[in-house]
Amino acid sequence: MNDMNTTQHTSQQYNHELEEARSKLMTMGGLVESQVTNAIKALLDRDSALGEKVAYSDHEINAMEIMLDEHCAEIIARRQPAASDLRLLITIIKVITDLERIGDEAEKVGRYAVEMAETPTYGDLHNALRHLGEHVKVMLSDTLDVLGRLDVAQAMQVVRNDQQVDEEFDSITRQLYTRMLEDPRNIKDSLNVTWCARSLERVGDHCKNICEYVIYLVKGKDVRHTNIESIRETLLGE
Amino acid sequence: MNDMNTTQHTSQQYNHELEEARSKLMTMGGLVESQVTNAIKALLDRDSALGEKVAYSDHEINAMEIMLDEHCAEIIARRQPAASDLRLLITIIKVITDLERIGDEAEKVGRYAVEMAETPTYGDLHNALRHLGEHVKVMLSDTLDVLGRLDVAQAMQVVRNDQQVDEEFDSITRQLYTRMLEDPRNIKDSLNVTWCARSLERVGDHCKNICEYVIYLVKGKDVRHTNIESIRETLLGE
Amino acid sequence: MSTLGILLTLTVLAAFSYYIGRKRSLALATPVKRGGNDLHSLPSYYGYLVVIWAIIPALLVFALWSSLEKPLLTSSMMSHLPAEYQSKSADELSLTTNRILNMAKDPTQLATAEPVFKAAAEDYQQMQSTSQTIKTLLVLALAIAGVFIGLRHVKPKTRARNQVERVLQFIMIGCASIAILTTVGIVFSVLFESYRFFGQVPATDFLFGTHWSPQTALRADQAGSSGSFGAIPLFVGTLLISAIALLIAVPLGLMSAIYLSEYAGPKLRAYAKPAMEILAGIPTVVYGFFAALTVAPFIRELGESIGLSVASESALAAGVVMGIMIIPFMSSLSDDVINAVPQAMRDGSYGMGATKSETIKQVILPAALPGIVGAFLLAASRAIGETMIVVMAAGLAANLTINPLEAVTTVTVQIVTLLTGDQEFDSAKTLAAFALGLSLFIVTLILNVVALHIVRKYREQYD
Amino acid sequence: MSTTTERVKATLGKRYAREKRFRFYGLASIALSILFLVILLADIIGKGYPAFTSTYIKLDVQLDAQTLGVTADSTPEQLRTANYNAVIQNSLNTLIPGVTERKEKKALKDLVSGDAKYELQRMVADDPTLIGTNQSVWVLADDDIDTYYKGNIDRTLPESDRRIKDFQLVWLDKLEADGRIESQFNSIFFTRGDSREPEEAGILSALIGSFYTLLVTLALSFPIGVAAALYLEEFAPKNNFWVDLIEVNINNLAAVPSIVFGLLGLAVFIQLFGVPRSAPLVGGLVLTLMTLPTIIIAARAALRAVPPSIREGALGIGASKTQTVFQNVLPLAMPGILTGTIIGMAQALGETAPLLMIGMIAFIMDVPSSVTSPSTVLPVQIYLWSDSPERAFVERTSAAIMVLLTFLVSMNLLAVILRKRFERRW
Amino acid sequence: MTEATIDMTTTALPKTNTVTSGGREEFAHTISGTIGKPYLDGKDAKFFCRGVNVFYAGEKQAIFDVNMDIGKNEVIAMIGPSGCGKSTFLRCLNRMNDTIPGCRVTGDLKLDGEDIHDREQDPVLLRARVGMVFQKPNPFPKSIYDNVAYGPRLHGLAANRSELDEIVESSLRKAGLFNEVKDRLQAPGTGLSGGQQQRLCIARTIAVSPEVILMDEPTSALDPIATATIEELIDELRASFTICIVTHSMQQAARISQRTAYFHLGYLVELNDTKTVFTNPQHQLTENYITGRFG
Amino acid sequence: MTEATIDMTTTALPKTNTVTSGGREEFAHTISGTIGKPYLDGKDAKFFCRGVNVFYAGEKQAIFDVNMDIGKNEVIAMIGPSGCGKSTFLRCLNRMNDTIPGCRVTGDLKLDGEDIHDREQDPVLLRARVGMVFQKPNPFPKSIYDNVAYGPRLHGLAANRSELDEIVESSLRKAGLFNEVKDRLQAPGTGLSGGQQQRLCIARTIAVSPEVILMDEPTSALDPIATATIEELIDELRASFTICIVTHSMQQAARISQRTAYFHLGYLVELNDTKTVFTNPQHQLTENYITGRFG
Repeated sequence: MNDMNTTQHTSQQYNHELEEARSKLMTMGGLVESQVTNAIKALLDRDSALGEKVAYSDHEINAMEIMLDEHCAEIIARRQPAASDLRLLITIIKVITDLERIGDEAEKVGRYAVEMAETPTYGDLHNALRHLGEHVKVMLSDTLDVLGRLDVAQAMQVVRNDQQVDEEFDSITRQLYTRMLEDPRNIKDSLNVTWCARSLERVGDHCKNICEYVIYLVKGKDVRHTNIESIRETLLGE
Repeated sequence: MNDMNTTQHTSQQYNHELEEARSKLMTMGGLVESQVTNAIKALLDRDSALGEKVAYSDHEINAMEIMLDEHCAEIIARRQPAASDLRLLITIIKVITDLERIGDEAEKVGRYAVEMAETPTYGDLHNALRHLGEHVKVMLSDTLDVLGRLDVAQAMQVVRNDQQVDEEFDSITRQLYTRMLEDPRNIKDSLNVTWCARSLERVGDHCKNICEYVIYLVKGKDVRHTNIESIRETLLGE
Repeated sequence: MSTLGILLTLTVLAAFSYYIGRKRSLALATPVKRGGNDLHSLPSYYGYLVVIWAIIPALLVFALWSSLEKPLLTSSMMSHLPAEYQSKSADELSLTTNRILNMAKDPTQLATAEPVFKAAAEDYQQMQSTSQTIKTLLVLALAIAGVFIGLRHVKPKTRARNQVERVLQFIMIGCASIAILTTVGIVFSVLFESYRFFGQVPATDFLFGTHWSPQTALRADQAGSSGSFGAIPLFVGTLLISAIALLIAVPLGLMSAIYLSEYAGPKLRAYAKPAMEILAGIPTVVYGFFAALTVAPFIRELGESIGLSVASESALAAGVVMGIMIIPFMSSLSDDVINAVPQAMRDGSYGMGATKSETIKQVILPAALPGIVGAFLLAASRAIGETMIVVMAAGLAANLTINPLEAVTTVTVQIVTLLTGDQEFDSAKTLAAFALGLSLFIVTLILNVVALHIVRKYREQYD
Repeated sequence: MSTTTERVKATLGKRYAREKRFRFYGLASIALSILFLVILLADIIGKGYPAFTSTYIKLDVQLDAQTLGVTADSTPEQLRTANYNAVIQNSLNTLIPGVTERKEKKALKDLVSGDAKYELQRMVADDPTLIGTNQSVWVLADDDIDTYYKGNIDRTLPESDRRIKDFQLVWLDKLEADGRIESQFNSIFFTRGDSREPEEAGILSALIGSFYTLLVTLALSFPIGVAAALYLEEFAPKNNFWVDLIEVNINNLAAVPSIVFGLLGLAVFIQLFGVPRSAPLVGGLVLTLMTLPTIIIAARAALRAVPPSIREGALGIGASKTQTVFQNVLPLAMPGILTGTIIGMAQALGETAPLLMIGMIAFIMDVPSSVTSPSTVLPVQIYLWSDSPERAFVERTSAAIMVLLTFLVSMNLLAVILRKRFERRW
Repeated sequence: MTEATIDMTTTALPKTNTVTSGGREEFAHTISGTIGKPYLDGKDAKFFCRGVNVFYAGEKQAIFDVNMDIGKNEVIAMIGPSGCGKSTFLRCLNRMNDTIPGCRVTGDLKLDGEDIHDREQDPVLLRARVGMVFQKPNPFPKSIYDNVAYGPRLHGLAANRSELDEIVESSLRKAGLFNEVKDRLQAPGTGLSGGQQQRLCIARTIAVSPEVILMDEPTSALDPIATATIEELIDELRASFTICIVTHSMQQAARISQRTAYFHLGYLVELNDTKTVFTNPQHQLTENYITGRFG
Repeated sequence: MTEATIDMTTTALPKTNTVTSGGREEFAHTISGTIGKPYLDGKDAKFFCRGVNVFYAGEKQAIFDVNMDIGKNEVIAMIGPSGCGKSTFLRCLNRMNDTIPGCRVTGDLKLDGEDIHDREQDPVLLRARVGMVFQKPNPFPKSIYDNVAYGPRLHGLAANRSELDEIVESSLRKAGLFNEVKDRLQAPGTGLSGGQQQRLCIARTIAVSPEVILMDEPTSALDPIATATIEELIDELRASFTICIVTHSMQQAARISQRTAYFHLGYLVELNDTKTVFTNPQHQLTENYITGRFG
């Protein structure tokens, strides 16, 4: 976290306010990460208690989102930030939306985990889900790293990873489809698993978004909705 | 659109810039609305051409998002807005993210529409889908109204409507589940329909988010993650 | 034509040349868009340009001619006098010259004059009228030629404004230089005569002698040999009177200034300030009268009533009145200086809870100190150079004393005494006045330069 | 908090006492200064106001042709030289009969001023037909009589200590009883030149002399002063040796004792250039040099008070330096310059010492006719009179001072009004 | 409050914005009492102002019925257009208005419960307790040391030289100037840069240990860098002093204050948490001023 | 550019931020040439400045090797800390530096291809083409009408009274002042409010139909409301004039200019689109200044 101390303003108060915004962001990120981890754990371990805990913890993240939003708005109103400070605040405003949505997805997964706690087995799906979950967890943790260190190279890596998550998700849906066809009794479970996978995939999407914002923050260039190659070109080919 | 002319700054240029941001926002909203409408139409009419068009038009919305983001950042950097102006800009920054995601959902629906164009019939689902689609379309159009007129009462209405959309979505999933159980051959279609319904439901969620932002803009109070009753209380019970 | 006539004609010519110069420029101009034209300068500048051509050379010649006319004509006239007159001493020669010149001016004298002088005077009259005619013709011709030359310069491309402005600037430089000329004049006149004085009386005697009695030099045929010109008593007398004056003026003036600028309400200020100004505007001769006829007798009587013997022209009387005279001077200088201290500084001090007198004593006065010192020095210079009060109220006898109740004399008194009445320009007595003038000038010069330097440095600090 | 408050409170009493004392010193200084002014003015006015009246004696004169030795047909030259003295003598003899002693006879004749015969002369010259008639004429009394009637000779003093002897007092009492003595406005004071006789002395020639002198001074010093100030303040290069020299010179000249200027005038104007002595021209030249620094300094201050933003504004529009200065700066500075000029002129009007040096100290009876005719000026006149022992001259000196002060005060008032009227705060 | 709230609701909504277009005077009638949080619970109030009116010579009223509390250890900023009376009000708080002839103050103005404008109240004592820093840095023409020592000497706050040294050093330290000037305490204070001069003036004020420091546009004569330093200093001083600052720049008010008072035509229109004033002002006049809608 | 870019990349990344903490002087060595877009294609350049150096008396150099183009109809703002040379550079553009004794300008400075500092170039003519508005409103103490008519009269721009009337009216209109003063054109210009005075000065400048208007901190003496009006006016004037403005307030630069030049210690560090300067400055020094990191 100390890595994030970029502020050398004449105004210590300003430094402090920006620092606070960033540290709150990291706290929120940590909270979101633990929610996601717990949700995945609950899902894979069929731990309905954990799932319930996840589902009931979402409000903390929501509260943090509102608080951070207000904090950023206040800084903008009081400090008239420009250049990198402004980009930082706008990025935070954007990032927290995504973090909150990741929290929402975790909550959903948590709910499904409760619902599916009774399901005896997912068969192959368990592995696939675990794989996807691991992947998403790594991605999320990388994303938080990116946020903490504002590391553009890593951010690009995360953006790239999102494609893999998408592919894994596709493969899971195909497996699920097959599974449903095999035995209609599986349909309900499979649907639930699908939703979970979908949520995890969306977590990956959000991570990608966050990394794109970080690239904007550091580079001052908006790289959203651009493919990875042109991003690299943009950043290196100047 | 003329309703939105709230700016009476000494600086005409500032007025103009804010006005431009708002009008671009409305343009983007209009674009998103037509994408959603077209996507639903393509889905219901099995119009693969239209579906494809929707899928390929998403980049316009993406481009607008980036442009608006930059525009707002520029205004903040150059004008140091405060109070309602600042809330407006932050709201726009938030809203466009949601609009863009609505666009994404429309794109997805468009893709599914192409895929499902060959499906002979959805049976009852057609109605249910149409119903959901109508509902979402109305909700979106109301949301754009809310954006245009900054009408808090209507915004609360939209927030309330989101619950209905959620319920409808639940009912559709139940129907689909039944349908899949009935005939495993329907599974693929049903899954697709599920995804579409899911997307539409998410459009509703985004609309709700947008309306919450508008309430924040007008009232200066953040009402996210609060239930509708407490919102009403907050706004009226002062 | 008389001098006045020439000047009037030139004025008329100037008006005329302005008119045609301006007109001509407009005639030559080519209009361009928006009411403008291709003239380099505004038309009036072309008018002024022609005026300059017409007037300046003519005026220069006129001035030169007029200043040289008299000496040249006189020497020419004198050279025509018979040799016997020319061989006389310089003094007598100049006397003769004056007589002849007076005759030339006054027909009644001319009628009764001796033939030799009459001839000379008539000769002079003749030459003078010829000279006048030539001068008139030359000046007018030059002026008219100037008009034509000026008109030839009227072209759209001529930088009329720049040229006119350059001429103006030269005129202004000339005017400013008069200050230097004045100083040079003072220094030269005083130095030159003093040099002659020190040729007769050694400088050391003058500067360190303690006995002053220039009257002895009046005795005929003894030019400058035996008079005593020891100026020390004068210097001491001057210092004594000045010291008394400053002792009165400085505290009163300074405190008045402080009270007026810091304490007095607008009402008191509205009355007290003009009163002070009146005190400052009263001519020194009035103070002298007051000192001689009112204060001196009063002091003497006062002294007598308490058993002191006071001279009727005591240093005290002159000093006191001079002090009164300097009060407003000191007070207005101090007032300026105190007002130059920024209000912000007062606010700062009040804002910390200082009382008014604390603010004045600890902030304003220290801040204004250099200015006040400068004011003091200027007041001293003024006291030393003051003439009329001491001429009228102080004595003539050069006593070497520092008793304020006795009569002393001052440098200025002696200058006036030596230079009024009958004078001979070569006598040591007359020249001594210039030597005294020189010392006075040097002392006041030093005081002034130092004071002005201090004041200027002080002003710069708050500008 | 409490420590500060208490410690401050502890010092307050002493501090306020000091404050009061200080304030008192200031007020006392002002009071004293003003007291001096009041005493001075009261003294002058007290001494001077009687001079505005003169004592007149009414004589019944017989303008008989025989005594006068002229007739109504005589030439003006003859009328001028007629024996008016005898007429007056006769008339006095009639009034106070029985004066035989030589000394008393002379005293009787001296009851009236020497001006009396000129009074008759003027009457007759105006109207020759008066010859042969009896006229009742108010003639000027002698200055001693005048002084007596103004109460400045104490009857109670021993006879030897006063200028009017007992027998004269008897005459005067008689004349007064006859209503033949009266105090009238002293118009002579304003219409005549200097005179050895106090009762005939006036200030007109000095006034006119002052007027010419000031005229010369103004005509020279104003344009030169303004031009010099403009150059120094607006055009002169900064940090230039010559300009600095000029500046030092001007500031120094302002403080050089005036008498030194007199020396300059004497040595340079009179001896070197041969300008006529005692003339307003040379006086004006000397005073010009004296007032120039005052005017230049005032003009520079006025110019400096015009904010630089005005110059920048004009320059920024494309006015040349000269245009800027003459069109924008000078008009704004003009009230200040005029104020300075008036004050300079007032100084010049009151200046005495340098004029003594250039011989304007002469005894001038005639009103000067031009700037080159010999003349004196008012302050010098005051100086001259103040040296005269007669009580009547003291009176007249004070009166002349009052006239001079009136002029000075009006000029200063004009300056003040000008300053107030056009004062501009930037 | 209800009235004000309604006003806010209607005008903040764009629909009714035809109303807002008329310029600021249109809202003048809506100034009835101060919106926001003008009062503290009372226990923490340093200054207690009720119904304060200020008149200048000729009965021109400059301040109308101002009510506010000023808390301990807070920075309260006063903003508003030129001539709104913010400076006049500030100068009431330590009776600097006394130095303006013809200026009259009415109403209840209390410092720690003592009436400020009471006859018994000594302005010298008051000003020792309520220090003031001015627009233009105005160090005395003395050494840096003597500048700071001026107040303590004046009020006899130091018993001996070493105590005085201590006061001077600690004041300079608090003003963040000690390190910059410690080697030249005997150099004249006027030789410092503008920003340093202003900090010297603050040090000078602190040296008397006042309870409150009033600042009248303390940075308007300084460049942005010096301004930032002073703002930073103000933030640090808040720990020990109550600070009231009048500023031209609303951004500055936003940056440094906890509460912001908006004055308009002599009225205190709104006094609220700075955050609220700048993100969500309660009165339309405040909103207009903050957002640059001046009519 | 390459070097600069590398610099930006490394310093903008927080990882390397130990480098940024040292204060601004540390970057002075990185000023080598101007970053951003100092040059226009040339066709639209009104001013063409290459290698401009300014020395004050005593060879103190105030401006070092400044290169920039100033385009037609653009508002270019110059910002930077006090003493950075921005005003000095501005005053080169119409040779107002001539009025400072000992000031010497070298390098290539062209207005429409004509050398500004050429001996042949008449500064009077130049200043008619390049008008200037100053920090303190400085209307002449004449009537409003005469203030505006001053320039046209000076340069003989009006053939007769009605033409002059027309110029005066249109200038006042352009300066947005006509409606406020049309009933009192003969009233003295000094009687207007500060903001009106400054607009009068602008009208006066416009009346000569200059091609360029230089403004030296035109609002630093005005309150926020008057400032906003002037800023609005500047924006309108852009249609007809090239405007170079020096400003103390970077926010103002941000609001009104198309391009912004950042000066530092006499160097032109960065000249870029205003948007870029304020959202994504290219040089670390600019970034530090813009974001309030002054070292």
